[in-house]
Amino acid sequence: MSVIVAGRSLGLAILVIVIGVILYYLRRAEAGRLVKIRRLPQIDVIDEIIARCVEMNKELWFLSGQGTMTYATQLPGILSTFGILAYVTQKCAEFGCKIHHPTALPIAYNIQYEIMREAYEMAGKPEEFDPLDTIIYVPVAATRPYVTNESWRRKPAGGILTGFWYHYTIIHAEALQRAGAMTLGGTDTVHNIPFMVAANNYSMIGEEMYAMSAYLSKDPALTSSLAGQDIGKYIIIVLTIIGMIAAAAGVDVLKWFAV
Amino acid sequence: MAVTIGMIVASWICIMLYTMLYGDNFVSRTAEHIFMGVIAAYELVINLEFFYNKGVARAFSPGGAIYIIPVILGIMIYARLNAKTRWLYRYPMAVIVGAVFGVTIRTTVFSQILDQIKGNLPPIAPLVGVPAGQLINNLIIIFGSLAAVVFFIFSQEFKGPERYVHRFGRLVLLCGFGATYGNTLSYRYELMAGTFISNLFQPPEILPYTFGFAIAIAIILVIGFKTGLAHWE
Amino acid sequence: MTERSEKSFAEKALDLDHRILASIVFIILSIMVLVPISIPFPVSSYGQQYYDFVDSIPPGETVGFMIGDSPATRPQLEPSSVLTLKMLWDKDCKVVIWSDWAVAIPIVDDYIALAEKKLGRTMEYGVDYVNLGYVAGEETGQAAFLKNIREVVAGVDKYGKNLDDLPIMQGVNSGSDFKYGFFNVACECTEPMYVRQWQMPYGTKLGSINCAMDLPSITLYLATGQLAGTANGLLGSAEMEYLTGQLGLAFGQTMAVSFGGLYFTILVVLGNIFFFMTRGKGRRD
Amino acid sequence: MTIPLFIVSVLTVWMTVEYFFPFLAPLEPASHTVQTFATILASAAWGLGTAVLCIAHVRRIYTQSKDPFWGYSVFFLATFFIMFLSGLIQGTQGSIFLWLYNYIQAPGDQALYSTTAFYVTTAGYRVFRFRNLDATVLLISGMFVMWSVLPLFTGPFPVLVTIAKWINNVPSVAAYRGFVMGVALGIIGLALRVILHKHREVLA
Repeated sequence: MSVIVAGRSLGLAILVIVIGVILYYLRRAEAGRLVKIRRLPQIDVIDEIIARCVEMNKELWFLSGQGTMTYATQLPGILSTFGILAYVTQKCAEFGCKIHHPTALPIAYNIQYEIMREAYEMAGKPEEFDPLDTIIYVPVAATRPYVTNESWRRKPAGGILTGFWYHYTIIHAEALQRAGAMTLGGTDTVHNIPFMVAANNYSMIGEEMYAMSAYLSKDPALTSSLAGQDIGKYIIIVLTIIGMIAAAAGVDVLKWFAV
Repeated sequence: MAVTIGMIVASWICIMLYTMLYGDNFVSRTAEHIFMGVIAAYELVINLEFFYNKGVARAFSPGGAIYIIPVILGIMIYARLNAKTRWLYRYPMAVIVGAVFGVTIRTTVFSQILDQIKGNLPPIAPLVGVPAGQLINNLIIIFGSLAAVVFFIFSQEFKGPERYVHRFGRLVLLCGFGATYGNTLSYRYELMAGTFISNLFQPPEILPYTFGFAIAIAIILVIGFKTGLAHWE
Repeated sequence: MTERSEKSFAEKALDLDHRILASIVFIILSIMVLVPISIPFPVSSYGQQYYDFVDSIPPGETVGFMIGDSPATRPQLEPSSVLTLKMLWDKDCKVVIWSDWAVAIPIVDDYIALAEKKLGRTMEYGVDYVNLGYVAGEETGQAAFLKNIREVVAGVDKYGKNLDDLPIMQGVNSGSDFKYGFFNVACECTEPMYVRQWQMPYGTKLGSINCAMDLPSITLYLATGQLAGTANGLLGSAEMEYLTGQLGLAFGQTMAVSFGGLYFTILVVLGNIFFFMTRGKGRRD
Repeated sequence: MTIPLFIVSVLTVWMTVEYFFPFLAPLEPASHTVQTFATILASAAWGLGTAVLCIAHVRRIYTQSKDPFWGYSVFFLATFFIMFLSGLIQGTQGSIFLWLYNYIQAPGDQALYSTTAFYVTTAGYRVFRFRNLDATVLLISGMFVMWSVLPLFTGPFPVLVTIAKWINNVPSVAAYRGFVMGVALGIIGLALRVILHKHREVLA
């Protein structure tokens, strides 16, 4: 009996390498040397949207999508909104821009509430946090009418849509666009990415949203896991190129995967 | 008889929901809340039935004593509704989350990483001994997928020539998402045509009721808007 | 946008009320549904591949069939699912059915009844097919189910019958006992989940019945052979109807959808023309 | 908090590792039992979201002044309890339960989701612009693929099927292959962060 099940060694190796690298970066980050994450151009977009709201003296809307936190597949998207929400709220508080966040996430509501309250405290303006308006919980059945009506009435100048999105993407993005808002949209649900790209002024595709969250929150765990995943991506690239060359030279590369 | 009434009700629910397209109004909101109430209860009942049959009933049958554990944990989930007992909710969630990540990552690394690398290699994407057209396609697949991977590398600045790889990656991704976009568009129209076929216009004997109700709703809405009892947007 | 007393034609056109646009969709689709016409069209490679896959299953095989349909997607997925069941039963294949989604449960019974109607005979429960009902828990649930069916469903089917009493379930207890499998997923994007929990560990050949919008996210699995075929939404259903010679529900819908698509194309073109006309005059921000 | 996080870590590591090492096979029945537990728990967890939703609606009715739309919550709760009680009393094969499913839930589901077709249409006129190269690539490839699945276009122009087949089988496979590999690595990273207790909000 072999030690590792046949055909599964390479997978185990990739898992071990990626996890090892993440752990290494994490240890380094905890010692104070944070991995550098590329500054995404969309960060300037967030600042631009906030500046636009301040200039026009209108609100910024933050929409965090749908989903439940009890599903693992929906977790990454929902978790990545937290870092972005914290940054956006703090910036808004600093520049004196009003932010409005109707959330449809039942379990995440408490977390998002705390994040926004803390962000206002960090900006030194806890009194501006309005527990009845800065963030409100809108039950699923009421989300669509709420967003379409209220955005038309309150005419926000900016909108940021992140998280896990279903078919509401197009309805909400269009509602904000029609209200005259400049929007940044990002999601990791594949069939709604195109609508985010087509209907919003600026967009984040899939993992860009996670990276944004990591960059903005400066969280050591998030940044080091991103860096570790990048090593995984380099492994993929190198494996593919080596495999291509070897196969062209007549080697049976499929044998490598059967170890 | 119950079936015919049902079909009429079904077409009416559709019409009430469709009024949302002509401005938000009390009719569509009522229908939406009725629908949400039914679907929430439906999913709850089905899941509770599963919980009862596979958990509770089994726990009290001979040899199933061990299933008392998920039953107790399952009830503990509802401790979250009270702030004081919220900590109890973490134990069942820990089992759910732990099991999900456990069963996911062990096979993800094969089906979503290694098998995809295999897809970039012969015999699936050969580069030697194939016609020129296929060679170009395979090269696009291989280098396109690698460029898409490069696009999602975040710990590296793209300043030099590699920024063209990055840009190419984004274009490949957008071309791929364009395919999703096109398919999703047709899917949306498919949903509508399906609704029309199965609810509004079939069978023909309900058509008078459907159109009659549509006209009635239109009149109600117009009166509502004219008298100021309701308003567009 | 600045307020102006006089607006150019393009600006006026762009301000067109959305209710008019929506009404036109409604009218076009209603007419096309009420007065269907049909045009011959080429069968796509996916439709042919799926048909060949179902056709290649040897007679008498035990096949797993996950039905996770929803009422919304039912009109497009029903024809391919029912025709697949019919093709399987034509060959005396045994079908083990379950659902991963709560809303699919009443639909499963309808599918079986429709397939029996198309077939012209009643299939025997417990011999030709079995319905194991709803399996909760998404990915964990499916992984556990495919590893040990009896433990997850408590040894009974949907109606409370003991699985060991049913001939079809003799010797069937895990994903590896199905050489061929099908899953019908209603746009929940769970195809990769079945690839990694069913195809990858047990080597089952899988056919996917999915909505059109999921096609691009599964073509890569088709390319690597992780999926053996896909019935792609309404078009897949229409192609199945065409290939099996059982024209019906799907064929009528495709033309209505076509005119919806034509209208959409015209709108996008017009919208962009007007947009660039206004932008050329520098009137928009 | 520490004990539940510890449970998560142990379960994740255990289920991952047992897949690779044959000598852990004796533990497999136990791990499968835990997975079965998780399946049963997932069905119980479904009720939590529903409970939160119902509480939110009850609260809306209770604090009428703050929300002008509280009246609709009455409809929500009324139909919720009718459906819930019919399911409890008659079972899931009961006539009232199935009637409500067939003639309220199913058409509602279909109508509600199909309204997106209208929204997409109006968005096509008002928001889908060839703003920049990115949007142009997306819209053009999208248009070709859409035409290719509609017989009205493919009947007269069979070449569309060929073009769309190329888009679906070449650039789209490349894009999704890159995307999927990245996402898979992301899941591994997320699982590791959860194992290391860096994502306490998972259990919050």
